[in-house]
Amino acid sequence: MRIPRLGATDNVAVINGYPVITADPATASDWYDTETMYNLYSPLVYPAPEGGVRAHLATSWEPVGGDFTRWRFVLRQGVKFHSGNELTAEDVAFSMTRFIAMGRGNSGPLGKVTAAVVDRYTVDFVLDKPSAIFPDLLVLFFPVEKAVVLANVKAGNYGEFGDYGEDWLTTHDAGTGPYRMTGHIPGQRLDAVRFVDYFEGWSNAGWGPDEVPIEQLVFIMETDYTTLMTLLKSGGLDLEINGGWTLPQLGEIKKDSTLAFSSVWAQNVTVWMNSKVPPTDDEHFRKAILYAFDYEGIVGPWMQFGNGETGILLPNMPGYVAIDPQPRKQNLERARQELALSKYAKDLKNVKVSFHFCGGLGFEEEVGLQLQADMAQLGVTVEVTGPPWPQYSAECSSPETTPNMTIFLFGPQSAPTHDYYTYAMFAPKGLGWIFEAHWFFDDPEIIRILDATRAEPDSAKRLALYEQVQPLIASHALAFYPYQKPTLFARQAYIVGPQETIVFIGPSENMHMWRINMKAKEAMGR
Amino acid sequence: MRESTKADLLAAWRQRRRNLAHGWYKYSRNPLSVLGLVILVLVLFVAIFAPYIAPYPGHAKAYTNFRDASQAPSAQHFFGTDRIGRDIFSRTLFGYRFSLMIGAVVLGLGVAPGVILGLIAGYRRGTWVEVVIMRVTDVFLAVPPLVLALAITAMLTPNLINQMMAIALVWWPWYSRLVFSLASSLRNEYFVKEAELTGASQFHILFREILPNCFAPIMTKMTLDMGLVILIESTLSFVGLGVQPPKPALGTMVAEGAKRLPAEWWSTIFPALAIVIVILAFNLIGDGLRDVFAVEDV
Amino acid sequence: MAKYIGLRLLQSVFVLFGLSLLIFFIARVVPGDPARQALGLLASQEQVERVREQMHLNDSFPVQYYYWLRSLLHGDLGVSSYTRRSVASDLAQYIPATLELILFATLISFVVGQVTGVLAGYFRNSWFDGVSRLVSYLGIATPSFVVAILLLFVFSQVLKLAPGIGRIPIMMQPPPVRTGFMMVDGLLAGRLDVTVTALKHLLLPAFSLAVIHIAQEGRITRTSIVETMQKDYITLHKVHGIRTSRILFKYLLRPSIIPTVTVMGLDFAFLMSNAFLVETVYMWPGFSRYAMTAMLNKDLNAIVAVVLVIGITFALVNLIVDIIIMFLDPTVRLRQGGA
Amino acid sequence: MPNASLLLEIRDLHVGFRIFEGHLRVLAGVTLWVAEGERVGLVGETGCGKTTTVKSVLRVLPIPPAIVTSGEILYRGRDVLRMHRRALHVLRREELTAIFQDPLQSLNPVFTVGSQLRDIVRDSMRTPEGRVLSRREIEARCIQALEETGMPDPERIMSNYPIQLSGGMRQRVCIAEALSTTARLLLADEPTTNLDVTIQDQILRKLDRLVDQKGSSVLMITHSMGVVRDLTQRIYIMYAGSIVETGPTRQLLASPKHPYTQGLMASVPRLTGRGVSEGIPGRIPNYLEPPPGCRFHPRCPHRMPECSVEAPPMSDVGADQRAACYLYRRSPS
Repeated sequence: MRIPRLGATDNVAVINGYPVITADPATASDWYDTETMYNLYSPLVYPAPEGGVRAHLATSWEPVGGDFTRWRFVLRQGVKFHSGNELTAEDVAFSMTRFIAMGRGNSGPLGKVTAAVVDRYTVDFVLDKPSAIFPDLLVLFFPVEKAVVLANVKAGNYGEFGDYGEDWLTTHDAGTGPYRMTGHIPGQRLDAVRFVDYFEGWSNAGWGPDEVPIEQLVFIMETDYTTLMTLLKSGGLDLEINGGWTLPQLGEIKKDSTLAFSSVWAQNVTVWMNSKVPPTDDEHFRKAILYAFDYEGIVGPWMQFGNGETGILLPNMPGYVAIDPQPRKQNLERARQELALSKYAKDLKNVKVSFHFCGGLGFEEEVGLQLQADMAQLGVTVEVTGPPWPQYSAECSSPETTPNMTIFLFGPQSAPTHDYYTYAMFAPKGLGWIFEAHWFFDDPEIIRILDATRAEPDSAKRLALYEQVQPLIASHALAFYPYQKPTLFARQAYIVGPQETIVFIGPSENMHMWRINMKAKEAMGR
Repeated sequence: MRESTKADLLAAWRQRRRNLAHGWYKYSRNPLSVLGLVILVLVLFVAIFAPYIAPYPGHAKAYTNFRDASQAPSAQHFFGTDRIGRDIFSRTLFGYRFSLMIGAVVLGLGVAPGVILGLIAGYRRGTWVEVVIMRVTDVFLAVPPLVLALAITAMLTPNLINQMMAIALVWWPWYSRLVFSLASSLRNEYFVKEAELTGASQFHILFREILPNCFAPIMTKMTLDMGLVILIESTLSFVGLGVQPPKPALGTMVAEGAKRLPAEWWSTIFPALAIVIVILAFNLIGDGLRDVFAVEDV
Repeated sequence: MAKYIGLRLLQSVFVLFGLSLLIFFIARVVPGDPARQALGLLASQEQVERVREQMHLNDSFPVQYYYWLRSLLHGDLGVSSYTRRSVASDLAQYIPATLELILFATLISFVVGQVTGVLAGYFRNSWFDGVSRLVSYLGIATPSFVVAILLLFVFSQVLKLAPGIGRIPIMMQPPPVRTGFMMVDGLLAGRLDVTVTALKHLLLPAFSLAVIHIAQEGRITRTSIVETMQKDYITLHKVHGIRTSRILFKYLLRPSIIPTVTVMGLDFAFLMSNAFLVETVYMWPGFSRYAMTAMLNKDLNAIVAVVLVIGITFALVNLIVDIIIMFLDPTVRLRQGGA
Repeated sequence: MPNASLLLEIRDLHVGFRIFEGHLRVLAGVTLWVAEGERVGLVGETGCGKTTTVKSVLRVLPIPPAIVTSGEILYRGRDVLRMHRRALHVLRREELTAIFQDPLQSLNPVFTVGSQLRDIVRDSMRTPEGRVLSRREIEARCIQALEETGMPDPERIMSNYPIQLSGGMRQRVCIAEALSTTARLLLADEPTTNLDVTIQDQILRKLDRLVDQKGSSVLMITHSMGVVRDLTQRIYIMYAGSIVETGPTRQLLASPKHPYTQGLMASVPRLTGRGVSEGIPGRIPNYLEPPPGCRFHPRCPHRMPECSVEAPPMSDVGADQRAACYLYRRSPS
């Protein structure tokens, strides 16, 4: 008896991701928040596949007054909110003031911004410090409808605005996105239905004859992959966008004709080497680690799923420069030479290297164990420990407390992506904390180029700067990159998409880019 | 004087030998109890001499071999290999070391104080003594072992002994509750009344009169807890507090393996079986000891 | 009896007060920066500082406790930095889900545990005793989440039945929440289909949780049954011709169940904080999972509230157990000062 | 061949216990019988196997460690030891009943006296038409049973727990339990030993009158001569696991023939104050290696060589009285 199909004929997509932390655009910060934002709201500017941004809610924008502290945005006309009212500059200005006033989520990188309405469809943003790449940062700023928010304000500590409608927005939405929220139980489930009057429309250009827009979305938040495999096989799950499958499960999905994969953006497995704590304070010692690690050994069985070589940027990103070691293979001979040059060459035996990974994450532990075994061949002992996340992330708050090596998975979640992987991770005024656990800011040339990237409005020239800075950073061996971990979206065969591959978390999960083949679903019928 | 003390000693020693023999007779009457003892000795032997018995002693230390990871049980690898390519059979043998240690430390530190406090509280039921002890028990019962372990690893160095102490700290209340309910019933028994009438000391009443009668449930709970304690290590490892890699521990191996069920069933089933064997041994011994101490009227 | 209960409730208040002090201290000592957890990965240092101020994190421990206690007295448990909602509304949503699950699990473990315990004790050293003993050791040794996963695998891949994952199927419209207990809410809303499906969805997770307790409680009952069997009054019951089933499940069980009842109470309260692994496998939006996330993400307000809830559960359960024992064992009640 | 008119007949019963030290051979060939309506006494010192005999008849011996090596226990000609469980249950419900020695242990501590009595009556009593008694009938029957034992205010007693009653009152409840249903044969294992003398006498006389009313036969086990003298027609004297002498009570007590019985009678303190009796030298034998032949021979003043060879058969010593002793070998029974 086949497993009875769950809702065989319903036009619905059940999507699994990390638990949604919050559905309020002003406080959304994590991956799944961003992914839901792109469904319920629309940003002013949309990330472009070739990097940089393109028109979306704003049709055009330019700096005013020549010193990049004032930017003018012209809005698209006739854009409807879910309530049916039209989007105006008034809403956008209110949203920016709210975004900055609440001061959480993704407002950090913007600094202090004040908004001024010029006319019904034009708004100015005044920055507290000049920034040439300000428009690129707005891919995570989502306008809300002022009237609806103010109508649902509760007591709060924002003066006359009370709680700025934060409580109401956790279970409702005031956005313009392709889907409208119908219910949200935090940490459990979020329901949404298609917004027919979405301003980009639902044209069938580029889609097959039976591929229709998905009418209903159910975002669920399950972390156990045995359960997810059961759901996937019983048809209870249509699309899984965390990509946490184990190797055998990936094999199983690959063999099953009713299931398929979509590989969209990849995550950069990064192992920082703390340049301020012995023995990794010695550049040659760090280089030795770079060459001692057995890249092929750890990636081997995963190669078929695209876990290839990676660098400071991700290979699928324009402007990617391959960095040492080339070819990406273990080179014990070169590693011994580097070790000999390092100041710890003589007493390798009592040198202690600490490698911390986040407790409970198997793939991070595997990298640690692989390094531990490789370094053991060079006579260096590596201690691998996995403290729980709060302790692990707290350790990286200062150079002294940061272990020699810490491993992280950096998905392209912040905008603009190139800036996130370079300025935010290597500039002194970058994100700090776990994003700069190498604590190396001693090369003035790197800092000069990174500052230049933030002052260069032209995206092509900016790209050239990024290409120039990557080898320079790599020369100091501040990190080694075991492999890139592509996020494989497992899906039912009748779910088709995404239409555009955009290397950034959010747009690729915008269900406006996905379609459902209802005929195929009914045919499968199980 | 010296002559008699020597004779007394000899008599006492012979008496103890006879008691021991009598105890062994009662214990060995049930073949299962003997089986339990044999298994335990085997497990101890295996744990101690693991480096010599295990086919791949190196796999318990820093070793990775992703090429032949996750292989099914075969001639080379009796229990197959885990996701990092290490031989599960060898790691299970080494894993016994840690599991037995955590069991001994937690039950050792946890049971005795709990039983004593429970006895006192039960015997003096209705007085402020009961109130104080039992309410403190309620406080410690409520603290989840995980939070305590997290806190202790922050305050003290996160080595294994501290974590085990953390678990022992939340384990004693279980026994004080159990013994409390037993003692409050037993204290109305006639042999206790008679002991009180004949002016027996508190110590005698508690430990010679009441405790032996609570012995059976305590022994049952203690041997059953052995399993729970070994497994609690897997909860700790779940959040990175258990045994630090690459050292193997049965609880962690079961937890890790469970994620790869059902395709790679061997990575969780065999360590789980290893735990079953240890628990089987402890429980059979527990049942046997209960026969020795059980009150038998012939 | 009423006086006794009143006294015990008063004592529980002190217990909870002591517990809140202890856990408040422990939660602060657990590593990690709660402000950083609340704001997410990309928050700037300056934002983190402002939130630390808002949460009084920089104040001394007694001051923090004062603020927390003051808001508690106003019925405000603070906001969870994980779900960004008031902890009170989180608890109201999650507690009934876990309660429904562990009540069901305790029921299963009571019925199955006691029946096997009595029979194993009565027919001591028979084949049944041997088999039930080995099965219970297996039950104890296998962690609940392995049992959960194996059951899931058996029902989904082997028996090809759609296993009940989650409290009700994803596509089913949940009834209006009145009590939080899905089966009860279904009845109240007059939707029998919800109640029936909810019951079906309860079976697998409840049984996975019950396995260890069936083994434990069954063994303890068996042990005390073996002891009670040797008493004269049991022989006399037999001689006077009382039916065997009545002797088994009335005259033999009641005196033997006293140690078991205590352990059963503890097991019930234990599940409140330890069902999270099974809840994860069955997508069960329960309090236990919420508690685990709070502890892992150092969600201060939630940790303290969660441990208080567990504390209340233990206090209440122990009180109920003590009352049950008083009724089970009149000698305790009569000496205690009379019902 | 089984004698049909006999109610209970124990034939050459051998019972032992396997313990650490070895094999305790307690009963070494006990033979006795009780006829319909007869009241028989079984007298012996503590530890001579009286209770083991009773428990064997009721088939409540804890096996292991006990083992019945040989012999039969015939009740109305059917061997109790080989009875099927179902038949045994019917036997206990309708025929046999018992009262044990220690009233403190004979009542279930966690149930009221009433609930225990009611269950006995409900499970083992049937109306003449074979119908189960109604609740009212059961209640009435329980109250009546308690009243028959001379219990004051039976309604209150019904709702009390055993812990709330004195030893004497508890024993009355045990008697009520034993005699509340039709009891063809009552096995009383030292029913009053744990009570003080005044209560003892009341209870025994009440027990005697009740047994008369019901016409049930009694096997009274005791170690006190006074108890058997008034209440039994025939007695067996038991020593170290075997019957040494039997006969009509008054006649045997007046002129005991077996040396052990003579010693026993001599050691009963006389009210007439003729000095304290000498008692019997030596101690009862160790069942691990019981003395061969007649187990009393080590302590017997008339010891003869053949006494230690083989156990003496029962011999007639006149007027229905028989003793197992070679002194009277001339007339084997």
